[in-house]
Amino acid sequence: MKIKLSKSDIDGALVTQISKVSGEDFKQCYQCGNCSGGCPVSYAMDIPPSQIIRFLQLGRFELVMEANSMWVCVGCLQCYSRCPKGVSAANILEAARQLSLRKGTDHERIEDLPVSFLKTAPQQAIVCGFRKFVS
Amino acid sequence: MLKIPYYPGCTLSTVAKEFDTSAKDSAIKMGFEIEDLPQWNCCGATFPLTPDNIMGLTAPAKVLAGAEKAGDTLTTLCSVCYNVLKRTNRVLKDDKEKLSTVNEFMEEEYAGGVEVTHYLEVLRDQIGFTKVTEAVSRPLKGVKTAAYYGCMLLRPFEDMGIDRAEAPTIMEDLLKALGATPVFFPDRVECCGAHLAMDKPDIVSKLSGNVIDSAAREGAEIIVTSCPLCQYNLENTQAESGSALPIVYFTQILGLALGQDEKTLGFEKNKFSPLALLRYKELL
Amino acid sequence: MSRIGVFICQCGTNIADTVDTEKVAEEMKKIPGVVHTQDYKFMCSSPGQKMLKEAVKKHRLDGMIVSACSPHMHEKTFRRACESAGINPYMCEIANIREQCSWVHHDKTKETGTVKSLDLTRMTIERLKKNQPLKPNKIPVNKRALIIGGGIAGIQAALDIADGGREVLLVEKTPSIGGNMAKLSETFPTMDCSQCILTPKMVEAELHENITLMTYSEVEKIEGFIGNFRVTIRKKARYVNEELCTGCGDCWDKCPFKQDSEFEHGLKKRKVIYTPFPQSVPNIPVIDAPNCAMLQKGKCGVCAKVCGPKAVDFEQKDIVVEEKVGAIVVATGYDLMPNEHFGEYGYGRIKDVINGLQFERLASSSGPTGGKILRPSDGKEPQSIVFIQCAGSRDEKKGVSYCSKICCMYTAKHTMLYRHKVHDGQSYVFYMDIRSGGKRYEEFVRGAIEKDGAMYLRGRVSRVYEKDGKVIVQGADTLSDSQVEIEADMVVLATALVSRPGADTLAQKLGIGYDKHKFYNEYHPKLKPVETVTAGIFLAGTCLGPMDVPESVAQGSAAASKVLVLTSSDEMIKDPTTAIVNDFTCNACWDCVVACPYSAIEKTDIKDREGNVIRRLAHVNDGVCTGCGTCVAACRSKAIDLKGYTDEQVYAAINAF
Amino acid sequence: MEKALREKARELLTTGEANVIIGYEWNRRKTRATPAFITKADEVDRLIFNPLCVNNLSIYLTRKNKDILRMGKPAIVAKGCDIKNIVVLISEGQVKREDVVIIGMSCNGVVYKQGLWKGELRPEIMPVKCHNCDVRNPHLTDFVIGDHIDFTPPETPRGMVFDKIAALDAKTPGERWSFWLEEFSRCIKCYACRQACSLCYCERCITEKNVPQWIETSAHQRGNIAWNLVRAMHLAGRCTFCGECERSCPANIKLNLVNQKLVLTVKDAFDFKSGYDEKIHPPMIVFSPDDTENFIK
Amino acid sequence: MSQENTEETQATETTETFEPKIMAFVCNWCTYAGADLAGTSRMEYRPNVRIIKLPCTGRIDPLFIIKAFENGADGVLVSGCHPGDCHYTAGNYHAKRRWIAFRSLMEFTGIDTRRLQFSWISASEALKWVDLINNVTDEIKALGPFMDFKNLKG
Repeated sequence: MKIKLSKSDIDGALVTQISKVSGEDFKQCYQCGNCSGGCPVSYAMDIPPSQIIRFLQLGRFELVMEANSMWVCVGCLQCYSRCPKGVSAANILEAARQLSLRKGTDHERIEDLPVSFLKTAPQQAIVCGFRKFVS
Repeated sequence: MLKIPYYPGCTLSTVAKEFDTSAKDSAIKMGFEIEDLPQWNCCGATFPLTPDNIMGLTAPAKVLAGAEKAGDTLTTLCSVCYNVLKRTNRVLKDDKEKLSTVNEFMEEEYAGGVEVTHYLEVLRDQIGFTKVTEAVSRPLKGVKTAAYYGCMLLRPFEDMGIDRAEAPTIMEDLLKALGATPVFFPDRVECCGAHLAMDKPDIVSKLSGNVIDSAAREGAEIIVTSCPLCQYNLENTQAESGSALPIVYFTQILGLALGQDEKTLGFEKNKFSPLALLRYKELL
Repeated sequence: MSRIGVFICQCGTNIADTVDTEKVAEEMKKIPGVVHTQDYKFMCSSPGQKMLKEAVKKHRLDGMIVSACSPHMHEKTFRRACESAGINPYMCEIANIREQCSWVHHDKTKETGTVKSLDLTRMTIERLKKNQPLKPNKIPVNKRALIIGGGIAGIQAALDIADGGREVLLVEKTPSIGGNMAKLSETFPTMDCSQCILTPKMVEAELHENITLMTYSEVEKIEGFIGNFRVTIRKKARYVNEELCTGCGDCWDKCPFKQDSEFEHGLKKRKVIYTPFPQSVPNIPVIDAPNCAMLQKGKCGVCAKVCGPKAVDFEQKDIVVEEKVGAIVVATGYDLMPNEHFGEYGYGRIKDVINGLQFERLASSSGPTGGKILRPSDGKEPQSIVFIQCAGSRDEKKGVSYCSKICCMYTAKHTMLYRHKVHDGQSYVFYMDIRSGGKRYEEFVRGAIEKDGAMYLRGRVSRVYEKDGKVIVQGADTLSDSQVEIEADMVVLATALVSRPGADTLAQKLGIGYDKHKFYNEYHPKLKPVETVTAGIFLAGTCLGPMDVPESVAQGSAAASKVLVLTSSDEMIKDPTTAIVNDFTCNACWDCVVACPYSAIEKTDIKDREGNVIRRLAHVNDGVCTGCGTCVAACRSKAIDLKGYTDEQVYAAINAF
Repeated sequence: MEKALREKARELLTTGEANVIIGYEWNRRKTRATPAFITKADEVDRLIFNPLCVNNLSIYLTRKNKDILRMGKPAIVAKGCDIKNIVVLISEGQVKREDVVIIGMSCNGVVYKQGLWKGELRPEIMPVKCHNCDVRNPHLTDFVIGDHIDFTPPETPRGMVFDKIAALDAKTPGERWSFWLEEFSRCIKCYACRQACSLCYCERCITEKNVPQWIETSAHQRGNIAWNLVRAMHLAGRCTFCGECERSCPANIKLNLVNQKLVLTVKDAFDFKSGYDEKIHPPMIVFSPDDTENFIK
Repeated sequence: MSQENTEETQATETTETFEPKIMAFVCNWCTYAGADLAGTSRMEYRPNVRIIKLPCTGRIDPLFIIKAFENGADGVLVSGCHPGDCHYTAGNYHAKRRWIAFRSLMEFTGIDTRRLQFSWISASEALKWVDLINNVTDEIKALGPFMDFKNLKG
């Protein structure tokens, strides 16, 4: 992959927006990779958490939005809990999710879910899932 | 008798009713009472991680406003409710601007006067584990019990503050108080997969599988938890993998140790009941 | 009436561009008391200074103003010129019309700059009219030096000062000098054996005729000031008579009780009567009193029975001595961050997770395993070791924000030592950045990777846990964007270097500053790296912050040279800017005594001939006073004033405004 | 009470524990209490104590009254409020505790002005300090004369001075300035405030220092403002709010307001109340790194 | 004409051309050096301030400030090392206490506290110094001459 860098990318409006929504300052991250190392689901992500932040540092908003990472993140906060700089990758992925959902496109549809799940799962799973996946 | 306002939450009123009843009954045995808020709503089941999402705070704020009428503390059992309520409370207390915005969305006003605690904290800090031990009539001697904390009870540490994020002991201390043998296992603070059960069951199987393996490897005979979703995920994963560790709420075995009739503890709802094990150990 | 000369510097065009210096000169001539004014291109040049001196003679000046650059630049220059022209240097004042005028007001019409220069110069002239000639204070200097801390920095400082012909008192808290360096196996980048290079220095310090060693001793109190410190030292009871003991070792051979060895960081036991390590200096044991059966319960006493020279003395008590010294070098060193900071790394819970100094002991031929790398849990040789750098360092959330500086290098060294001792072992290093600035340091790290096969992984470790007798390390390699899991036999944490516990209390006793990490503050980070704000107290080594052995040695020598400069003459010249009490109006309310940050003001009694106290007064000790003036503002009756910044001078300046 | 006082005085003089009793006696017309200095045991019956005993006698312990100091070791009749000043004097090294005998008087309050006395102590004629007094049972004494008094002062001090301070605080700076300008313009530089204050004990007052002359001595507005501001500043953290300065001011300048304002400031900022503990340094010559303010940029 | 009126007319008359006189009492080690740095860095700021250098903020007596106002200062600035940075270890802490009391007194007396400003400026904070001088000058310029003191009869 080749990235052409320019100031307009680094300070791009979309990157600024995701920083604002998440409340996280990407510059804080020094890319130690602790979040990716400890993330229980990073193996299933297209882009692991630390690299998500790296791409945002580089202004590559679109790469972040295309990746499945935000839908895989389970919000367990292990990344934030162990981050030596106090950056929360979970917040950033939540922000990405929000930006995607606020466009009005849902990630899940209730009719696609197995009935057995809806019948037996604790309500909190369903409520939580829908808040994460549906606009 | 000491009465503590209590927020059950949706799941504990339905799917995880046994968590609720066993806790209430145990409380009475230990000399206090947890009392349902007269009116409550769902907490939202997830704390909004993005600070600009104020709407996500209104549901828990409404709960807190209701709780403020009942007293200055509110206790919960479900880890998720605890996490959502405690973090929301912290945000509203620290950020007066947000508080007034949220108040504008609600009929009632929340002034920021409630302390959110977990039932475990009530036992440790208000009742005291020595008192709990005194109330035990059926010590769970020799039962190797693994406490699975999961995520929401502990993280983020600076907001939750219930125990050390990486090396908690509150549940193990309770287990010791009940006479059981606590089993420390490496994955006790790792994630079970949570709501991914909805659309990515393979991830949940893997994560929950890791947790169960890790506990089994250290010799656990029972796993206790304080989260209905953890319980659900672990139990389902077990059913798939064919192992058979009972996965129960900590209040269920608390009730057992306090001498409650095992029939009232809701073990019949568990896919893998601990009763056989306990009978085998001649504790029942 | 004063005869003042006013000299306005053009500073090339630096001032003249925006200030009409000629006009300033002209206007100033109108002020009463000013007898001569002149502007010139470069007042600080030799012709400029020559001009000053000639003007002094020609116009019989008794004071001078130089309107030029900041007094921080050339006040000394001009005052010296004044002195050589025969007037008191303190009758020279600088009006700052460059840094605070011409350089900050870029008005090319020169109006702004000229108006301001006129004001500044006038204010300074009026101030000067109230100046008094001042004489520098002379303070006697005691030529002995005290060194606190017997690590490599302290030893180096002691040897250099002693070689310079001054007496040195070296106080060390533990039973032996040597410090942390004595624990190291080899040193980077040359791989010489640490003890081989340190032990001779320790012995030299012990034998040097100018050095008095006080081990197992602590500084309790420091009074006095530069050149004249009084230090109270507690010499803790060793329970062994240092004169009689021959260091034969019979006592510790026979002592039946064991404790974890501090020197070996818990990897080995020591006896209750012990020397910290075999090469201890002095080679005299101490009894660990809280754990001694004889001292606690009166039962045992084996050591005393077997001691040939009868040196064991259970009756020994702490001795408190007062020593007089002229200079102090603080070299108290560092500690490693305690293990409770590392919950996710299992440090303190998992036996095979150790810190860097513990690894040094394992690798040391005099260590608990005789130099074999064996893991603490079962004594097996680890086939794989994971080294985790930045454990606690650069972690502002749970650890410390700074870089501990030496870990990159010693970890590379560890991987080499490991490969040299376990030939088919594999080492892994988790790092964030490799910081190998220094002579031959980068080549050294490359050697660890290229020759000795250390696998370097760029990323932090998220957690460490035990599984089936292995230590599982779960981290990331950000270069390949992968999660990494390693089943290791042992984990070594390069834990952060932190200040000594109690570093702050000692700093308060000494009156020196420290940062939020409790590392001591140098006077100036660039230009006065081993001095402190308290004159006569110097710093060396890791009490300032993390540094490696060569730096500590260099600082020890630097501090020593400062001490030698200070003690090179019998008297020290001190700035006369000190407070002075008016005996007639002093109320003896002692507000100044309380307010003084330096305890420079004493209560004195005025007695009549019979010795009855007729009055009490505050009195300023010129040797201690630094001239901050806090006392002056605190004095309600204005009975105390600050020479060089008197009320009259300030008043005159305000009035000229 | 007076009887007990006279007995104690007699005892002190006879045993030689004190050489002079500093107390109160009637004036000739028996309308006012004035300071009395009794050196002979047979004169102790002159001593009185009643609500007219307003004067803060601690002033006679200072260097300002050298003739009194020469009389020998004093025993001073002191109300709780007077003792506060003695406490400050001790903490500032002006008096040694062992050099003075303190006869503490239980006190139910005094009159604000002696002229108001009609033979009965009513709340209306008492000064604000008495209504808020927490030392009716004197705190630093050798002997206490009088019965224990049960009185709890209001939790937050109340009274005209406090109301007036609050009212001034609520005004604009311009209004406050006009107010003070009016007040201080009346000052005639008689220095009665300074003379009445036992904490104004300087060997040479700042206003008498003329090299340099920081404070203009003429009684014009500029000199008056400087004098009154500086005096207030010199009392910051020391003033015990005894009220003697205002009481003695012939121009009726509201000195209590400005002094009490600083008492409140010091209480808020440094949590210090002066006059209670002679072992603690006054707050303006010490500091805490945690001192907080909101105006330093 | 009442006093307020005089003040108003004078203020409006002179705002256009009015250049306030500002006196700054600063410590030698931090703020003075910070002001020097502003010069070395060739920054530009309003020319209205006149500095009086003292060794330490601990030396600064409220008398100085009163005297400065008496001498026609329209504003007074007091500045020194940040807490913890004092060259004399604690002078600035003493100063801070003094200022807390003195400022309260000045405020109570009705002196516009915008005319008496306190700040911590280190030797490296040239920019802060520049901003401070500019802001204070502009603020005082807008306030007009300090007639409270200038009108005092004396």
